[in-house]
Amino acid sequence: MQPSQGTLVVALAVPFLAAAVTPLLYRVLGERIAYFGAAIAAVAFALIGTQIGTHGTVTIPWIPALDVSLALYVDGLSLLLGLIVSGIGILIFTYSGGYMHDEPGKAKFYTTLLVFMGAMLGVAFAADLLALFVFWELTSVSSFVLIGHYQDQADSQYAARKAMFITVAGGLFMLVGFLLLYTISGDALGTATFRLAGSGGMIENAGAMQEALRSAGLFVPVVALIAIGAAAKSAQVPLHIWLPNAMEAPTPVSAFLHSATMVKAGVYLVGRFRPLLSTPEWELVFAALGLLTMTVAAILAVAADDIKELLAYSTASHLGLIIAGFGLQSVYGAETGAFHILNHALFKAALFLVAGIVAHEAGTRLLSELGGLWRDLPITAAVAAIAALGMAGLPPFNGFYSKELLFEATVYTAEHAGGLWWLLPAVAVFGSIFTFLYSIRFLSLFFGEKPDALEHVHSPPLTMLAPPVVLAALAGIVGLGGVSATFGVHLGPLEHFVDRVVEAVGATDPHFGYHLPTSVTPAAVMSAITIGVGAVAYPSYGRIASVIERLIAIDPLRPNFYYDGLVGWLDRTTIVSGTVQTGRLRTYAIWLLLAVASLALAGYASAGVVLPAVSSIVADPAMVIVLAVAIVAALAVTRAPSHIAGVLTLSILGFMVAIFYILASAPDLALTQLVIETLVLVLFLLVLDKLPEFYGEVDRTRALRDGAVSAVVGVTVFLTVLISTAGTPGQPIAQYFIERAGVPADHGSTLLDFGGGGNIVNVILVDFRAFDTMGEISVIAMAAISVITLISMRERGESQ
Amino acid sequence: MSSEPRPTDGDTTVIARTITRVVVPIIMLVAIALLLQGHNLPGGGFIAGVLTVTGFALIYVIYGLRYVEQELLHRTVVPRSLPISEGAAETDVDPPIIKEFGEIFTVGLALAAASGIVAMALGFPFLSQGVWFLAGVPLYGHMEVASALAFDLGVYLVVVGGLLTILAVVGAE
Amino acid sequence: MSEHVVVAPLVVALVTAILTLGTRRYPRGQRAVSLLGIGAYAVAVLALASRVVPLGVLTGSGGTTETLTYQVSNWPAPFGISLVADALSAFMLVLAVAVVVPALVFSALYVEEFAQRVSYHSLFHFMLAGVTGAFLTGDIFNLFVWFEVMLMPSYVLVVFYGRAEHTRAALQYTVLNLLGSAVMLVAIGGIYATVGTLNMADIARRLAHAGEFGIDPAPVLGLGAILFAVFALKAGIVPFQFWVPAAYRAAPAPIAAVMAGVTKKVGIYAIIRLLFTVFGTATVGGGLAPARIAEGLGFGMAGKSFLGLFGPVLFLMAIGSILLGGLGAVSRNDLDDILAYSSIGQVGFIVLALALAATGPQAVRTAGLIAALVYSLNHAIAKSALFLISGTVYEAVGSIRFDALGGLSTRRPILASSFFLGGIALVGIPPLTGFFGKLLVFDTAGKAIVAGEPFAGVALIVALAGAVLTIAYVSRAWNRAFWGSPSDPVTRSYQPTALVAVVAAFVLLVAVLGIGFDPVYRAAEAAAHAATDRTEYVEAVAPEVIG
Amino acid sequence: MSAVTVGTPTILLASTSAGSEAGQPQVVLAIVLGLLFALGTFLVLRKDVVRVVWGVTIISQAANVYLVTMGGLRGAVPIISHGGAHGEVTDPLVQALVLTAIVIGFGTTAFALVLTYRVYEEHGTIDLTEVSGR
Repeated sequence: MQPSQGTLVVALAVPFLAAAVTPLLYRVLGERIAYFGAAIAAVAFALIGTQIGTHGTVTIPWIPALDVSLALYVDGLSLLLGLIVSGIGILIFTYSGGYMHDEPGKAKFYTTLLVFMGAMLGVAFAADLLALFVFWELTSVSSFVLIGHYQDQADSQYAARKAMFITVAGGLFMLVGFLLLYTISGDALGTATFRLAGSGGMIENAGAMQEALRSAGLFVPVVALIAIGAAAKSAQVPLHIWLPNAMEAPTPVSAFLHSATMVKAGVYLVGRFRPLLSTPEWELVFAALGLLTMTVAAILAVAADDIKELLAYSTASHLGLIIAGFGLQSVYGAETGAFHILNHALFKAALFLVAGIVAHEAGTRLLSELGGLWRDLPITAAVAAIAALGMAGLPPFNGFYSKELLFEATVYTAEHAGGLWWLLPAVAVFGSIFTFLYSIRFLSLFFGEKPDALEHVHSPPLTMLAPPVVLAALAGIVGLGGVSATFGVHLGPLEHFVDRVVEAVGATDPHFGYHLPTSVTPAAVMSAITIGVGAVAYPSYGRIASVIERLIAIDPLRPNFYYDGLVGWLDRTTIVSGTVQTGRLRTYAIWLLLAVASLALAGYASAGVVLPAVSSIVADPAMVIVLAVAIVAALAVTRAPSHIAGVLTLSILGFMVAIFYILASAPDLALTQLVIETLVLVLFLLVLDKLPEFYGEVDRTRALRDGAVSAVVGVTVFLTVLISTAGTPGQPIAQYFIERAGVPADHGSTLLDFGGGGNIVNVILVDFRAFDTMGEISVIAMAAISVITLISMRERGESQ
Repeated sequence: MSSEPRPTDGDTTVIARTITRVVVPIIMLVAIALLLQGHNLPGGGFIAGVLTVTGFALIYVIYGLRYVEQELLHRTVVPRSLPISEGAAETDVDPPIIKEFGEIFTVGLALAAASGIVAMALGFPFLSQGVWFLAGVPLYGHMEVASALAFDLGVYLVVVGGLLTILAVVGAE
Repeated sequence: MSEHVVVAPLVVALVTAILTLGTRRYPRGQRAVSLLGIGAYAVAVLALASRVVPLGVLTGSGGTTETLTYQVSNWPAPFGISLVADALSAFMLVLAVAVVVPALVFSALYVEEFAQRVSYHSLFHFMLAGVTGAFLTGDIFNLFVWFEVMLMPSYVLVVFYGRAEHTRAALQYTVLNLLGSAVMLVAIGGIYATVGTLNMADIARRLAHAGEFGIDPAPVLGLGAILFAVFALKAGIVPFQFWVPAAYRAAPAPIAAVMAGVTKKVGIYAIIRLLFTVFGTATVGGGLAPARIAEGLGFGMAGKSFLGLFGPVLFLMAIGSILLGGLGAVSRNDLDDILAYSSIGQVGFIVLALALAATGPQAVRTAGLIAALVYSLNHAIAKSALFLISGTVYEAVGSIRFDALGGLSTRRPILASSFFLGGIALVGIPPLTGFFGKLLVFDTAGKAIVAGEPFAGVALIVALAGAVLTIAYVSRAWNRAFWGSPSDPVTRSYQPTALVAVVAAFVLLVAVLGIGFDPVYRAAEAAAHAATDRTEYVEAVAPEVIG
Repeated sequence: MSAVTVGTPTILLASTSAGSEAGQPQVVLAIVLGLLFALGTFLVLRKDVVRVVWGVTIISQAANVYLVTMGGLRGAVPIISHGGAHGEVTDPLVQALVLTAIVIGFGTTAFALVLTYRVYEEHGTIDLTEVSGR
């Protein structure tokens, strides 16, 4: 069934429209704006819900010239993400109503959150690469604003900037990948298109696309570029470092953006591209990336003391699990990814909301300061138990099933590929052990002894309690579905829905089902090892954590070592202001003149200009004398012992030039030059009267260096004159002026097509090229105004 | 040094002053001749303009700026401690003489531009020029009128006004 | 012939400049004349643009672009001066309008009364006349004249507010540009001596048929390189960028906006016109040594065309500009400083697209030019808006140094949002215009890679590095100036409502033009075609032949 | 619009007439201009602002001389009597261009000088090594 264009467009537009009115609406509604947001999310959720069962593309033209449209594609994967975004959105907005009670900047907060939700829905449904990218970057920007919510805190600023830096930069790499795909699609599909999914899209022609990519040698680069984008967004090692800092955001943001939805964008992307690019290279890149992240982030989580930090690393780790799943080519891989997106969203959002409640009510987020909270927060403790055990991968909670699928998928791959691929299941188990450890550690804050420092902890308001309860209930139901399926009662709609997701990520004819293990499969054994080793190791948790802490304190291993080093250097570098922009006119002029000279010489050389043969040096003796005097004058200027002497010799040069003009048959020029030279002399004398005598004795090395620069300039000019005077262009336009300047022998009473003057130069100035003259007199007028301005504006105006 | 007599004032000799008195009118005459004949013989707005300015410059160098203003242009001299204070005169942004010069080049620019726009109004492209031959003019008999003269006059005025402004401002300091 | 619509923008700017000179004694009248003049200028430009690029072209519903010519003083080309309005000129003129109108309105509110009366308005309009003349003229000496008309006011506007560092900046700016002017004269003289004409269309034609005109085109390559250097000086491309940071910081905010937004683009325009229209198909007999070296390195395609030299040169200059601008901006502690360095880097992106265009095959050439034009448009709007915002911050707070700022986002939310929008447009966040600029530059590089140009890979890496640097300095400026606890000056700041309204409305353009990008792209496409269509250009001007 | 009729190209002059001497490279001028540019450059690189202005002045003057040279140095004064040209005149176009350039050069020189004065006022020195600084 085709999806409904109207429904989808409204679902996507509603959050943006709501965002646009939020700043105003906030003045009316005040805090209740949170429920307005929840209502908007609910509307979107309902609208998207109506599209379950549909499949296909709807297109809204946007930039026809570039063949870009806001095409929306509906399939299992986009519906899954769309429902998670809007569904969790409802809960987050509701939760925020309680959580944000005393916080500043609520109007901005809700506006941005709504924009984010709209953008995230856009990411879910976009069928066009460019449209996808638009929404993708919008989520990064809203994330920046939300992480920096407490904008006067240095930590928030640092975190926001880091997140923006990594996600936007990663996005740019991805964009390059998209563009390469676009260009290649021209070869593969006949016409270049940005269309990814749907009819006529790249996925439909995956074979041709792969072939074209390979023949252009771009297959691996494209996979790598997309991997960078996905890794940046989904906090994969080594780009995971922004996610723990992002916890500076208010907790609803952490729950919404940084666990359930935005960070899923990268994962989603991998899933979306899976049918297009899934190959052995793909498998290698993403299985390695995913498992590495899963393990490293889980280890880091064990060392965390802040509960939000623990959850952040845990999020990265679970996203790694999903990526690894999508990386593996078998159907189990697809199922792992598809199912775990859902499971993770449910339990992790719930855990974040729990963390928010704890922080809000207990006033601290440090594990070392917390414990025994179940007495004060019994419902919260129950929620935490369901969610945390799911996270740990303990049967029969929801996370268990998707982790089983991952084990199955790794074993499957290892069995088929053999060799080093056996590392996959080993690493998966190894990482999962840490997952088990930190999950239990998280849960421990509700049990055991309550520290004395902790005062009575209030129970949270209903608006804050209900959302995690709903999430935990859903997680619980998914978990129970596995139990009942063991006895043959399947959670039909869910399994069917996951089927469609699996199909969307490239598996053909899937039959998804999940249940508790009923026989000793490799996966069941791996789960048993995980839980067993975890349980044995848990008593040594403190020691393990301190070992990890010591390890990550070593600089090259420190997660932020590279980022802080690079950005710290950038923020302080004086490489440009210190070495290039020195403020010395001398340096600037040298660069300018040498660059011009080398460009000219390069031009002559590369065009193979041959120096004209000089048969004889014929020159008018008068001219030679005049020019010789001019040179002597110029030399004298450079060696002038005083300003006055210099100016006087300078005017000798000027007068020689005037005589030269006479010899060159240019009386107008000579006259002008003569008079102008006088004026310049007067002007110089007037100004020099006020200036100090300053000669600036030249030191030898500097004179030599400047002499070399001058020589280069001089030689360039010398060559330029030689070469250009040798030119003999046919039909130079000057002839026209000579012919047309005067008055023809026969003429009527008006003359328009002749200049009508004897002085050709003047006729050119006032008629043929009067336009030049118009500009020129503007310059003179402006020179006058400028001089007035220079004098009358001094000491005035802005001081910086 | 505004209203103070310039140090050079005392230094200029009687000979210099006398020569100036003789030479300057000649310069002015030559300048006007150059302007008018520029279309046919060496000359034109530029040359005439710079020559006129030179004449003024000569007087200025020999006699000082005060003389130019008071005696030649009949302007009262205000202490020219630029920048002029805002409160002094609401409408005067420039000291008096510079204002006059400013008007000269403004008029010159306007004249030049207007001559171009008139051509547009007559259906020709911007800055088109023409020549009219008039028969039966008294004394001349046959006379040619070039529209370019208006443009050239504009050029002349801009050069005179602009350069004098520069000289006056620099000299006033 | 008397298509006055071509010359109208120039005449309007000139007349307005003269009128503002004449009304200096009546400050209100002067301001009214100035504002009316800029309105008339906008109307004139739009009228011209709509003739050259009909609406149908912009909407994709058909219609063809036209190249209008105008022979000033009614002498035929190449003897009289030609004005040529093609899609490229029209694009640049509209770009100028987009910047100068808000800049002038801003000035009327921002620049102090006295300064406005002394000369500000006249200088502004003369500068605009210079810009307009440079975009329209089809004659290289006339281009020199309009360059001077544009430069003369900019010299004094840089030093408009007299302080020591401003004077220093103006001195450097002036001396470097005076050298540039002298060098430009040499280049023009040399080209005239070797080609025998000054008309650009005529030069293009004579170079294309060198034999028939008895021309040896070989020297023209070197002379053209000199001319190119002068244009690069105007555009502030490495190694001609030295004057940029100090001059932009010294100039009053609206002037910095016009200089970064418009006069820099005059340099870009002139480079495009010279290299792609005039030299586009020029070739030299014999071997172009660098072209052969480039061939060896894989720059290929251009063969013995003039672009064989300019392609690699542009490429090196682009890399230098992107890195120098980015690394320079990232550690500055003052808004204007960051924006000034940033403009070096951003122009580097434009030049990078041009470099790819110069070396690549036809498809890449068109793509590169479109990218350069779209990027220019975004840079013009975003950077100018940011300079105006910096001016507004100065007006409101009294400083633009980071150590005196902080917390503006809570105190001045609209101003802060405007900066945010402009900033992320520079970064290239969709759907703002800046995104499309980056997109098209990347796309050009991608196309070049697919076309097998090995250096395109380097171009792509440099572009990515430059983009990352942009993120670094924009986010840093935002953090330091707009987030954080309000500093004392910020707490005491006032709200210059009118200024904020102007900049907010202005900066919204980056969103409006981004969301409605289709016509922008089509306009840039038409301009790119006009830039490379030498035949159309020559035929429109139709220079006559003597003898 | 009668002037439009100029459009029909007529054979005005044999194209070779003006170029008869143009093919001869001007060695003397090349040397002189090279030296002038070199000396101007040397001055521009000094630390005394006044000398820098001198340098710029020399360079722009040299550029003007260059431009005149480009017209070829042979031929009569470009003044004609009614009825058209007689004999061979030198290239009037470059002269017109140079006239424009000279006057523009004066305006910019004047500005540069006043700017120098301003530099002195602001900094108390015209030594560029002291004026600069970041």
